[in-house]
Amino acid sequence: MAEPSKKEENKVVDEGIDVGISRLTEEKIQSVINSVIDSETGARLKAYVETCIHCGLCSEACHYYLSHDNDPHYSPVGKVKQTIWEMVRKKGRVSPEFIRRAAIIAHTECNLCKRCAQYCPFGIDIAYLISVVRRIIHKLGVTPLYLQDTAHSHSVTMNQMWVKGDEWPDTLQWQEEEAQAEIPNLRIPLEKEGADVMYSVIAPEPKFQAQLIYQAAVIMHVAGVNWTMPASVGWDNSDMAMFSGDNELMGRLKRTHFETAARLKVKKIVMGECGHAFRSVYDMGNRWLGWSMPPFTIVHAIEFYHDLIKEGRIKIAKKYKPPITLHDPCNVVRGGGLHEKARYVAHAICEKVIEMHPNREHNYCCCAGGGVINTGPPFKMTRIKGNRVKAEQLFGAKTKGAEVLVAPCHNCHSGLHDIVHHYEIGLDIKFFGDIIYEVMEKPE
Amino acid sequence: MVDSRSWDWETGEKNVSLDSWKKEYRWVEEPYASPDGEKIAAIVNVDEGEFTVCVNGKVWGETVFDKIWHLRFSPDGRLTALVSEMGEWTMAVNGEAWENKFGYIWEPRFSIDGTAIAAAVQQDMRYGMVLNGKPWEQTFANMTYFALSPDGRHTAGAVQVEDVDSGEIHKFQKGSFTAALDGNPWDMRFVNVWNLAISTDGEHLAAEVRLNLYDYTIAVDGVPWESRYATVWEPLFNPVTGTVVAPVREKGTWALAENGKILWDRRFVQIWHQMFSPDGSRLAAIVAPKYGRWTVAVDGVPWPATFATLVTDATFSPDGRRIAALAKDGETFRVVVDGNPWTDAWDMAWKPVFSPDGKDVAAKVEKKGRYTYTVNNRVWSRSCDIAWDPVFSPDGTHLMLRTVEAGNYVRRIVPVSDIVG
Amino acid sequence: MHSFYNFVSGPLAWVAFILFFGGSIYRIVSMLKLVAEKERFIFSYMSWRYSLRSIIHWIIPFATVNWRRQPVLTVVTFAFHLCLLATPIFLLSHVVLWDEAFSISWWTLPDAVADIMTIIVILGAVYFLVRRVTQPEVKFVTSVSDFVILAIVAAPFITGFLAYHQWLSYPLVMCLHVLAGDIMLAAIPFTRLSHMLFSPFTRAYMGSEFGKVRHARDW
Amino acid sequence: MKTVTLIALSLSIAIVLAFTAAWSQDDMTVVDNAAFNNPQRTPSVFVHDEHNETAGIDDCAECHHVYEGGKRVEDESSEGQSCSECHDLQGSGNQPSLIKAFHANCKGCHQEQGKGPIMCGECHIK
Repeated sequence: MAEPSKKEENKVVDEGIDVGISRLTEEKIQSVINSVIDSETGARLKAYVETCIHCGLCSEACHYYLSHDNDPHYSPVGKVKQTIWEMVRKKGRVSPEFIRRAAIIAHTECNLCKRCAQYCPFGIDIAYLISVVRRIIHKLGVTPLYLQDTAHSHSVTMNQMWVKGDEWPDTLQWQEEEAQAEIPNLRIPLEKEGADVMYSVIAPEPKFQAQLIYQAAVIMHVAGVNWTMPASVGWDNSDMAMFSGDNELMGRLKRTHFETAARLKVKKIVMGECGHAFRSVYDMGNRWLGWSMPPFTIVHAIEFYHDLIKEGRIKIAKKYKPPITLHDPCNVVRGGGLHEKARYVAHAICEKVIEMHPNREHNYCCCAGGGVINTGPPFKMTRIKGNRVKAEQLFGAKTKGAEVLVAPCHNCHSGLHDIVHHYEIGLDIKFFGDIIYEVMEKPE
Repeated sequence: MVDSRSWDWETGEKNVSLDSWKKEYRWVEEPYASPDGEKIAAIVNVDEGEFTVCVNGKVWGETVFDKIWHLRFSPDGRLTALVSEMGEWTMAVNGEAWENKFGYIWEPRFSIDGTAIAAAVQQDMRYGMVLNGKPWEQTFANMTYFALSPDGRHTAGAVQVEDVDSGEIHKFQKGSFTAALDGNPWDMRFVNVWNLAISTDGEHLAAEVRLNLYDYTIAVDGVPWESRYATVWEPLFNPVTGTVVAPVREKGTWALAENGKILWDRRFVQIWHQMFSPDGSRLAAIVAPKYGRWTVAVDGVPWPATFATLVTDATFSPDGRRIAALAKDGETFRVVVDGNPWTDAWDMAWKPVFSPDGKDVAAKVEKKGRYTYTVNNRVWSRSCDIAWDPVFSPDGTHLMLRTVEAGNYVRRIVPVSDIVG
Repeated sequence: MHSFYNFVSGPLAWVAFILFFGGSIYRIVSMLKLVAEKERFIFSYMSWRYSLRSIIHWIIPFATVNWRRQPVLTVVTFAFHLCLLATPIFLLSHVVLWDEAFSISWWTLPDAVADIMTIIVILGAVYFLVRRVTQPEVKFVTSVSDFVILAIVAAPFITGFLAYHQWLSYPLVMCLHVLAGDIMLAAIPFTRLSHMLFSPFTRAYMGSEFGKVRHARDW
Repeated sequence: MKTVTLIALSLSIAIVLAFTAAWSQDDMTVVDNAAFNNPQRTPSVFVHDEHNETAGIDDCAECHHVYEGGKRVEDESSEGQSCSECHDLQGSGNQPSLIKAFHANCKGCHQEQGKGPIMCGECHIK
C-alpha cells in the first residue's frame, strides 16, 4: 500500500463514512469488491489497469495535484494507485481503513471532471476508474453522509432537495405570480401537452434560487417559446445517485425525467444552467437505461441562449458593462462541447469578455462537481484547499480587469463562490441567465 | 368504459368560434375539447389574479378563482380543474368547487369510466389522497406516488410513516415508507416505495419496494416477493387472474417476473411498460433487445423491427390481437402496428387508437406545427392548428375528429373510408 | 556457445515469435470478446473518424497540449519509441537473418544509423529510469514491474549495442542479445508492454467518446 | 529453421567441393568484399589455405561451384571467377544475392559441420 498522504493527519469526521466503516468486515469488503469487479466491469477496467504505463503524465491535469504543490497522492494516477489498483491487485483483500481512505479519495479528491483523460497519452478514463471505486464504496455503504442523504432525497422525491410533490408546482405558481407583476400576461405553463420544450431544472432552483425560474420564464416569454414544465415528478434533472455510485437509482431518476418528457409530448428538453445534470441526462443515465443517446434532444441553457440570440428571438437592449470572465464547466464543455457557444453568448450580452487561462476544454475544474460539493461541510476545506490553482487562475483574469465571473453551472457556481470568498479574489459570480435577464429587451 | 353510443355521430360538422374569447379576456390558455366533442374549454384570465374557465364561449360557474390550473375533461365529460380561492386549493368540477379545501392539490386521476376523480392533497403539511372530494382520514408526513383503482373505488399512495429528518441516513435506511390503500398503511416498512398498482377488483395493492439500499422487489398487500433483484420497475395486475407482473433486473439484464418467478425466457437490455391484453391472455412490453435498439415484445418475442431512439405509447386492440405503438428514430416518430412501421414520419405522434373491432388504427400526428390524423397508414387531407385524439364511433365506421382551424373549434364526423380511401 | 546460440536463435526464437504474435492476437481478441460480453455498448460509440483524429494527434510530437507541456519528455519518448520499433525491424543483420531463413528481405538501415538509434533507445531508457526514481509523481506510482519492463526493453538494445561493437565477450553478449530479444517479444503481450497492443484501442475509444458524444477535443 | 539449415548445408557442400581443386590462395586472409559499394561490415575473416586444411577440403568446387538452369553442374568448378560474377548484389530468381551466397556458403557449412563461426561478429571482426 501507498505511504499515507500528508493530509491524513487531520481526519475528517463524516457520519456516513465512519459508521459505514465500523460495520465492515474484511470478508464483506472482499466479496463486494470482487462482485463489482467481476460482474459490473469488463474490458475497460482490465485494459485501463494493464495499459497504464505509470508515466504520471496525467498529474498536471489535476487541480488537486497542482493545488497541493504537486503532491503525488493527488495526481489522477496516484489516486488510482491508492484505490482500484490495490483492490484489483489484492483481489479485494483490503482493510476497512483502506476503504475509508478510498472513500475519501474517490468522493472528495476527484471531481470526475475528466481533464486527466485529455492528458493521458493512452486515453485512459481515470474518472471511470474512480467511478468504479465509488460504486464499490456505495455497495459497502460507506458513502459520505451528505451525498448519501441527497441520494435518499432523490429516491423519495425524485429530486435532489427533498422538495415535496406540492411544493414544486406551488413554487412555480408563486414565481409565475411574481413575474406577472413585471409582465402581466407571463405564464409558466404547467403540464402543457404538446409544447415544443420541456424546461427542467435542478431542485436547488425551487428550493433556494426561485428567481432563476422567474428569469427563465421571462426569457421564454419574451422569446415566444412554446414551453411547459411538468407538475409531477420528473421535473428535476439533477442526479447525485450518478455520483454516489447508485446506478440503479440514477436509472430510475433518468427514466422518470425522460418519460415525463415523453408524456408531455415535447420535442426537446431544455435544461437550466447546470453541468452535472447535463452529464446525467446526456451521457450517463440514458446509457444505463439502454439508450445509446438520449431519447429527446437535450439542450443545455448555453445552447438554448445561443440559439435564441442568434435567431434574434431575444434582443439585447444594452450590453452588460462590467468586464466578465467565463468559466467553462467540465460537464458541458469537456462533456458537451459548448465552449464556443458560451463565448458567442458572452460576447453577445457583455461589452468585455476577458479569457481566463487555461480555458475551453482545458479549463480547471471548480472542484465542486462530481458530487464533491454534495459531501457537504465536512469536506468544504478539502474543496477549497484542493483548488488553489483555480484561485490563481481567477486572480489572473481579475488582474486583467475582470469584475464578474460567469459560471453557467450550479455546482461551479457554488464551488467558485467558496473559492472566490476564501481566497478573497473579489469577483461577482453570475449565471448567463442573470445577465440576459438584465440586458435583454423586455415588454414595457 | 365510457359509452359513446349516445353521442351525436350524425352531424357532420359543428363549430365554435374561439376568436371572440381573446377579445373578452386578458388571456386565454390552451383549450381542451370534451370527449364527446361537444365542448371546448380554456382557462381564461379575467383580471389581475382573477381566473375562470370559458366553455363554448360561456363562463364556467359563478365563481372567479384566484388561480386555476390543470383543466381537463374527465372521461365521462365533466370538466375539472385545480382551483385556488383565498389561499386554499381544491378541485372544481363543472365550475363547482369541492367543499373540502386543502393546502394544496395536485396530480388528479380519473377512473376509466370517469366517474371517480382522485388527487393528492396536502393540508397542514400532512399528506393524503382525496377521492371525489373526500380525503383520507389518516394523513402522512409525506406521500410520493399515487394510484386510483381502475374502477375508481380505491386510492393508494406511497406514504412516509416514520419521521426522518434530512441527514438521518441510517434511520432512513431502516425504512420509513410503506404503501397505504384508502389511507390504511401496510405494517411493513421499506426504504422506498414507488409505482403502485391496484388490482381490477380493487382489493389488492402492489408496489415496487426497496428493502435496503441494494435489494429491490415487489410487495403485494404488504408482503414482499421472496426473490430480490438489483432493481425493479412498475408492477401490473393481470386483469383476469390477478397475478402481478413486473420487470426485474438481475446481473445487468432485465427479465419479466410474475409473482416472483421469471416469466419470459428471454432477457433484454430493458423492459418496461408491460401491458396485458383486455382478456389477460397476452402480455406485451416495450423492450430493448440490444443496446440502443427499441421495440415491442409480445409474450417474450420481440418484433423484428427495432428503432433507435424511443418506443412509446404501446396499446392493445380491444380484442387483444393487435398492438400499435409509436417509434422514434432520430427526431421523427412513426406509427408502428404489429411491428410494421407506417410510411410517414412525423415531428410528433400521439398514442394510436384502435377501432372497437380492432381493424382500424388512427393517430393524431404533427409536422412543423400542423396537426392531422393518420389512419391505417393513410393521412387525412387536412391539417389543423390544434387537434385532439381521434375517436372511433361505436360501430367503427366513423371517426370524430376534434380540431382547431383558423380560430374555430371544429367537431367533425368523418367516415373512416374517407381517409383510408 | 554455438549450441546455445542456435537454441536461442532457433527454437526459442520460434517460441518467442509464436508467443508474441499468438499472444498479441489472443490478448486483443479476448479483450474484444470481453467488450462484446460485458460492455457491448462501447461499439455503439466507436467512430473511425474520431478514433483516427485522436490517434493522429497523439502520435505526432507536440500536437497535443500535454506533449507541448513536456517538451523534453516528448522528444525523448517519440525518439525512444520510434527507434525502439524501427531499429530491430530495419537492422541489416536482422534482415540478413530473415533473408537466410525465409528468403524475405526489405530495406535496411545503414549500420551507423542503427547504431545511433540504438544509443537513443538506451539513453531513452536511462531517461525513463531517472525520471522514475527522481520525479515524485512518477516514483509514487512506480512498482517493481516498471523497472522489470524497462529492463526487458533496454536489454536487447544494450546487448545489441555491445555485440555490434564486439565489446566484452562477443559470443556471450551475442547470445544474451538474442535471448533478450526473445524475452522482450514474448513479454509484450503478457506484461504492461501490452500498451503497445491496447493503447490504439483505448485511445480510439476515448477519441470516439470525445468526438462523437462530447463534441470536444481529447488532446 | 531446420529445413533451411539443411538446404544451406547441401548447397555449401557442393560449393566447397566445386572450389577445392582450384588454385591455392595462401595469401588470402579475408573474403574479398570489393563488390560491395558501401560495405556495412568488415570483410569476413577467411584464411583460405588454413581453413581448407583444417576443414579437410580438397575439392575446389566444394565452394567454387557452377550452376546451370538451377542445377549444379557436376565436375565443374568456377575458381577462376569472382563470386560476384554470378551473385550480384540483389540476387534474382534462384540465384542468391552476394551476401546471402557468402553466408550460405560459409555459415551454412559451419552449421552443418558443427564447426566454425556462425555469429555475425565471429567473421566480421571489428
